[in-house]
Amino acid sequence: MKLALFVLRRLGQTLFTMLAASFLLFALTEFQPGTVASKILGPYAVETQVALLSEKLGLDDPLLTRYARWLGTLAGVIENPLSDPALGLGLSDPRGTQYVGNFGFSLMQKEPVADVIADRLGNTVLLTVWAIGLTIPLSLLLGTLAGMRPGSLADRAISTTTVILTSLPEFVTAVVLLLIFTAWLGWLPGTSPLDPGDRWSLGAQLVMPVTVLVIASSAYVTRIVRASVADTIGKDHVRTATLKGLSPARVIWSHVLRNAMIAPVTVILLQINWILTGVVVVEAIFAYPGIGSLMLRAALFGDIFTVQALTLLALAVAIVTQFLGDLLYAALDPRIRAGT
Amino acid sequence: MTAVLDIAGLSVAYGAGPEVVSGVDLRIGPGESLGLVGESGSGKSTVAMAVMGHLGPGRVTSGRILLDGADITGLAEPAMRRLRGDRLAMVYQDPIGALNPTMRVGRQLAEAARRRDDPARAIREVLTRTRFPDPERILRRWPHELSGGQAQRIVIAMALLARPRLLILDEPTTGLDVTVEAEVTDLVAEIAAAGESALLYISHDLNLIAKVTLRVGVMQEGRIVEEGPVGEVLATPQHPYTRHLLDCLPRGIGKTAREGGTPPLVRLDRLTRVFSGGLFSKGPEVRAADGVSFHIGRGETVALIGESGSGKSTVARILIGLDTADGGTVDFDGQAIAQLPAGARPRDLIRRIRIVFQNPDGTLNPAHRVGRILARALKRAGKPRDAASVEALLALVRLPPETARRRPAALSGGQRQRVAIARAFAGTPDLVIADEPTSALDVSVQAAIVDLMGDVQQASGTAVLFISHDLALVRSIADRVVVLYQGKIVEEGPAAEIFAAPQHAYTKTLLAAAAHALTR
Amino acid sequence: MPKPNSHPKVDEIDAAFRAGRMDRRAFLRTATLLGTSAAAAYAMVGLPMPARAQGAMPHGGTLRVETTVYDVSSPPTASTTAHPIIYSNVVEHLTRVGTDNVTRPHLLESWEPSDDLRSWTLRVRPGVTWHSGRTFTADDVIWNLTRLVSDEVGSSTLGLMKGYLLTEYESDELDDDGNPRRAHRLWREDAIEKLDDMTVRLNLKEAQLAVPEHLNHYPAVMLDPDDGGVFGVEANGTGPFTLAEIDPGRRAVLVANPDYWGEGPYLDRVELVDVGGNDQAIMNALISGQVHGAFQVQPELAPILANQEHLQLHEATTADTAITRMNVTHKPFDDPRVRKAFRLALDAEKAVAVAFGPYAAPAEHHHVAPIHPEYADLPPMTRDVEAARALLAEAGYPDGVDVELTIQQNPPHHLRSATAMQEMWRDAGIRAEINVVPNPQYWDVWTTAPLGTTVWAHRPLGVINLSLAYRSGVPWNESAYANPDFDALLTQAEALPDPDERREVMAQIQALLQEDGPIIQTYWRKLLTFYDKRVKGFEMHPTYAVAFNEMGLDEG
Amino acid sequence: MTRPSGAILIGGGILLLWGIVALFAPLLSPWSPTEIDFAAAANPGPSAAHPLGTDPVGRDMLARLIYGARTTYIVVPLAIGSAFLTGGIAGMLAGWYGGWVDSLVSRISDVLLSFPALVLYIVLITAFGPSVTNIVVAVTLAYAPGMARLMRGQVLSVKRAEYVQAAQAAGEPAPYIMVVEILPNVGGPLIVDLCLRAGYTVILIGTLGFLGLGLPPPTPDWGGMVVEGVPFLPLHPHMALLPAAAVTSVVVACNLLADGLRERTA
Repeated sequence: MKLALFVLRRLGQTLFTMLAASFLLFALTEFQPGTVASKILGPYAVETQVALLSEKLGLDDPLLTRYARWLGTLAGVIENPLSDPALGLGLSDPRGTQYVGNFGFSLMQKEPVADVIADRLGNTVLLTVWAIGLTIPLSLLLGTLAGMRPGSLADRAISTTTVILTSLPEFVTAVVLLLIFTAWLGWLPGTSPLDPGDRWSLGAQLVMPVTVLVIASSAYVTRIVRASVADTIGKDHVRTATLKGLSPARVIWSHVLRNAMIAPVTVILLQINWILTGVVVVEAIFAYPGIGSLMLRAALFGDIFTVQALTLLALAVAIVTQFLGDLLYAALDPRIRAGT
Repeated sequence: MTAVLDIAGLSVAYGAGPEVVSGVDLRIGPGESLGLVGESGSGKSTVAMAVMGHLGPGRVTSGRILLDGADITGLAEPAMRRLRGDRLAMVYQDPIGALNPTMRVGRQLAEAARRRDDPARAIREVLTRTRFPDPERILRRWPHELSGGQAQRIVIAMALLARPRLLILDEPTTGLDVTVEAEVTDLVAEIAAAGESALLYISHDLNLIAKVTLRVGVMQEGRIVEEGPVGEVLATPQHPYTRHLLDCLPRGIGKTAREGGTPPLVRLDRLTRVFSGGLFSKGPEVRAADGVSFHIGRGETVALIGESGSGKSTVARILIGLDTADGGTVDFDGQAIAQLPAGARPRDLIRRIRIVFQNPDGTLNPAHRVGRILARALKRAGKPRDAASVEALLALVRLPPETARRRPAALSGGQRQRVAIARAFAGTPDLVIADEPTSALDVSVQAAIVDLMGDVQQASGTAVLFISHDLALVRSIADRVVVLYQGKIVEEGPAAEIFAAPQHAYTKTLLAAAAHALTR
Repeated sequence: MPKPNSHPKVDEIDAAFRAGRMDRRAFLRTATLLGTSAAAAYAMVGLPMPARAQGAMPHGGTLRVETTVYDVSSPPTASTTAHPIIYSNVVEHLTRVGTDNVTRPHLLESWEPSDDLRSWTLRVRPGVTWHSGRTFTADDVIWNLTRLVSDEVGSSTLGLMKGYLLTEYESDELDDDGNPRRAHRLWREDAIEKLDDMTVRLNLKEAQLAVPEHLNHYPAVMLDPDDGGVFGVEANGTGPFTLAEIDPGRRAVLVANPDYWGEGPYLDRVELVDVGGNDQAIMNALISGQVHGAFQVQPELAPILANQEHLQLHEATTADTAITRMNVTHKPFDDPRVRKAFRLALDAEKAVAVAFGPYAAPAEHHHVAPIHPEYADLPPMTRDVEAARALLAEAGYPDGVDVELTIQQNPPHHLRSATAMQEMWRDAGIRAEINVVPNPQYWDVWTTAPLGTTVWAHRPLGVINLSLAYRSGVPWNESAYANPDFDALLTQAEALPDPDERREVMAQIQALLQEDGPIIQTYWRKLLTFYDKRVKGFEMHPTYAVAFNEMGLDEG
Repeated sequence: MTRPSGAILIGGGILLLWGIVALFAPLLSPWSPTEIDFAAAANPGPSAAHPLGTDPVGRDMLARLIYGARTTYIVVPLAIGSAFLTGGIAGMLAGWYGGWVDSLVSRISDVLLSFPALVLYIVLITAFGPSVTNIVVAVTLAYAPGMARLMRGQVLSVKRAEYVQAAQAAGEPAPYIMVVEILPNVGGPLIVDLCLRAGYTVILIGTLGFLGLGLPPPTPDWGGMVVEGVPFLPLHPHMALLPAAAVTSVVVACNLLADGLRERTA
């Protein structure tokens, strides 16, 4: 009963957050120059045209009315006003004009937002899988090596390297890598459009974006793992294990690692979260067709519908990773399992 | 016969610092048990860690440690590792922390039993021996599902599984409730008596050592100042420090209630406080205070006794206004204060009821100097807050005037508690609540603080509600005793009567736990 | 010398050319506009037609070209010269202006202007078929032209042809302020007239020489009326390629049409790859051979790319520029003295050096380029900080002025130019803050910002730009400049085919702009790009036009 | 007092050094940071006149690096200070009062944190233009929620401390307790967090500059300088690498300082 109540409350909070976030975004874009109509019609549209379309779309209605219309379209309660063939905009959605989850049309690409995002989401997931797949083992290994013996040579080497690497802005890492591997050595392609006709393999195109992300992520996660391992090493139960006569390897493996993983789990999940929805700079530099570069372009264009959808997507990702985090915590820490 | 443990001239230092252990000699024969007593910082735990070869950044600067005649001083780690969990085993304070929170009890025991021929059988046997009626069930438990006593028995079981030549127990009952302490101490005494392993038992509490071991060594500032059979040392202590330790043990048979009683200052009537179960906790609501009724007379000292969770702190918090009652009344000199939070109390009422908290580490704001803390208390009480007044206040609790310039971190626990007392008495209050003011202090300091409380109270005529889990401690100062158990008063009466003829079963248990010091 | 074309003005300009009053380039351009075929015009000046080595053209292969892949579902409203690279090889123009600045008929076979240049007969090229197999006719031309100048579509062609094809009237609808909305219609009903199935006549309100060039305005492509004005995958066209795939922001694919009526195509396929418009990415894609060529390359990257063995630099001297225009409805730009002060405070040569190095030439604040045939060579407008200060003081700003200069984020030379101007203005008491905005955002304020820098593409005639941008009330008049004298002079110039006469008027216009105009212009840009050396037949066009049907790829 | 660790010395030293550079910029700088040396634009490498060369438009690199420090030392403390003030106060109130105040602060934090950070910046900056104020507002909106959470957690951990209860029991007013009793004792982790976030802010301003949404030119801003220099990287590496190194050095310093302080407070 209480659990159900708890879940309901969480759902309610999430819904509230989504509504508030999308409304805030809606309101903020009010201050951007241009309107939905002027964006659809392009820069050279005549005033008459823009005024006409604004009227047809009800863009002069109060903010709340327009927000409600957007929400109604999303909820499938009303038809997407932009789908009306009478507008002569040539915008059509194969899913129909009214369905649940209708994010409308991308003003930038004149396609249903869902299609625009779906196309790029896969690419970003690919990037995430590689980056996180490499980050986790690398940072666990290095972090444990450093945290096992705080102050040792290995610790100092790893700690110094990681503090410098986490301080490198991604754009600096990316630019330096490009200078070396594309401009000087010519070993790797300079962009990663993931285009089937490209003379470079998909793998080659992934190397540099993944490397930049792995450098940024793993340096950070390594620091967290190191701190956590160093902290756990000093715990009483580890002393118990040592004084039981267990070998150091066994002590680390059975008694330190699992306990030391609890803190980094959050950080790793936040990294996933970040790579899935926020790798704007890396995607932009390498022309990687993912969510981050789409977000940047849509936000710069003022493509409010795409930005709204991406924001809600980011929120959904955050909620899913948080849920995953809760599950992982529970798996790692029996105390938490008992709590729920 | 070769001693199991033979320590000669052992000195240990950390880094370039001074020696924390200097020239310690110890000898424990097979099956013998030795108690090591001393206050915190006396070096007793360092001796234990030197034996286990686990000094961390510390090192043995001189002397040697023989185990069964073989020198194990500074033995290389792999060799040392073979000894641990085989011929050496150890039990520590804070049993919950000593167990890996993410590993089931069964696996942790299995690790300790790995050198046994039939580990499963050995575990069953040792669990029976450590008084677990249902071994199979306990194996599947996680550490957090154990009570403090269960956890400590598991740690002991783990140590016993190694069938060690020498078993070291380092303050195994510190932090446990009195009744649980008794349960663990009994078990250790039984193991000592069985004589399979030699026993080194470390404690700050002479009472406990007296219960478990036959011989005792007294440590002070890294040296053993006296050693001998427990009875002899207790009866005829040779060294002044030993005598001091013994003097500090609370004694006395309890004060007799004042004739005719005193006019009541505070009257609690069916005071009730209910905590609803949280969103997560499956448990039902907790009745922290369940119809508590008693009174405190002017200038009277009432002891409120109970274990942790018995509701005694809840009562204190309602009195001081940090919490409000759900039911019942508190009448303080004609004012109803049960539902009156501190923020809503008139300044004078606040001056009249003050509190001294339990934890010397937390009671003073670490960011402020003592002088500032006391000056603020004086100001709140409407008194002059000049340096002289602060000095007078410090003098009241026998602290030198320069203490005013110190920050709490520069003071010892006892000194901090004195400052806390000074703060409480700054405004000549009518009632001071002392919430376990000594429980985290060393024995000798405890006695001093209790004495001080008594003296200050006598001088000011203030009533004191002395909250404690330790019956022995309150004997010397309490006029009356109130025993609280699971939120209800189970016994109440003049101190002398309670100590002489406890009525309730729980009071009897408490008394029994506290009794051994007197029976020896 | 045979005179294949009988237009009397051809004789006039022929005489002018022979008397040395007109240079070859101007003659070629004007003669062809008047209907003389390019071959004949070249013959008249005694030059061989520039020929391309067709025999060597390799067949087959897939060409990959970097470009921003825009949404091009409505070519008539295309807003940049980067749009047509996607559609103009599928749906085509009636005419083509070559890299030699000579206009040739394309979907037209020929044109004939009347003597007074007010009636233009356009003959449709016979034998041109749509991909669907239908023949291309005069009806297609009329449908498209009518649409291109209509208010509902909103093509920039409207502004271009407004002066001679349209008239403005007050519609029944009211705008927000309660005033009637201004609307346009053909100046007379038969302004676009069908003579027969293969002939169209344009009847102009005013004389206009540049009609054939206007027909190559990048949005003015011929769509199939059956497609309803919408362009997309499998859209019907007359061109050498069909659009097989488009994913705006990522890529577009063109597939060869083997039945093309004209030359080629030699390539099987063209893939247009979008690398996000980031200049670095474009450079890197070229270096790693991910694309064979780029739409264009920024000047700062040229030295690096020139070091690459496999790449070839292509450049075109153009009238491509950026105009820092002052919107005269805002203070302090309502005062012509202030506007002139902004110009006087600058040294264009220094600004060019800092922003472009060798890849641009200084300009003279009047938007007419030396390569334009009607360009009048005025004495240079030199920097005079004191005069600028004095003008500001005279206009009531003795302590200088504070302004905000809005520029686009990309390409980066905008910021370099702006920085140079900002620094030079400072000396004259003009305190400018630079507001860099993302490119799409700029297009939301380009007609309203008080001070902003707008890119203007190359156009073959100076008057085209002037009439698009500074004539009172035209849609692209971003400075809100409204000067009847200017309008009159411009109309006059547009009607004068004789370069001398026209140049005289142009000298007045240019001087007027320098004195009173709403613009600051410091440079004319060279257009640069790089292509893989294996790519054959590419020429950098001053308006970025790319004819993929004339290109081949050496796979070796 | 323990001796400050190597991390604190190095981190603090670098920050102090840049601080001195920022403070005495006019004395140290050979050129004005915005003055264009039109003659040098063609040959931007290091020379006698420009020891570190010039930037792409011929402005002295050394002068811009020096004044860039000034920009950093003005914008970052402003942004972080504003975020700290907002988040700190909100977190303090949420932690102390709990109940609806806590819920309100948590909900607002959730909403703000739910935005992908860059979207928030881009929308704000495209709507209101790039300026120091707007960057400060953007950083505040992005960081205040995290700081509020941290502060709230710290307050909760200290709230039960006996000295706070003592103050409560003494009837001290809530603002007194929050400011005098709690604040000095929750500082440690907050200062560590502040250092880390100062580092992030330097990166962030750089990233915004990189995306063309940085401080309005010609303000010498290291991130913007990197962007302006990147196209020239293979030919004139100094244009991008010097400001990149400056950014990195400040971030490293912030991280080292945070590390050192964390060890001290732990």
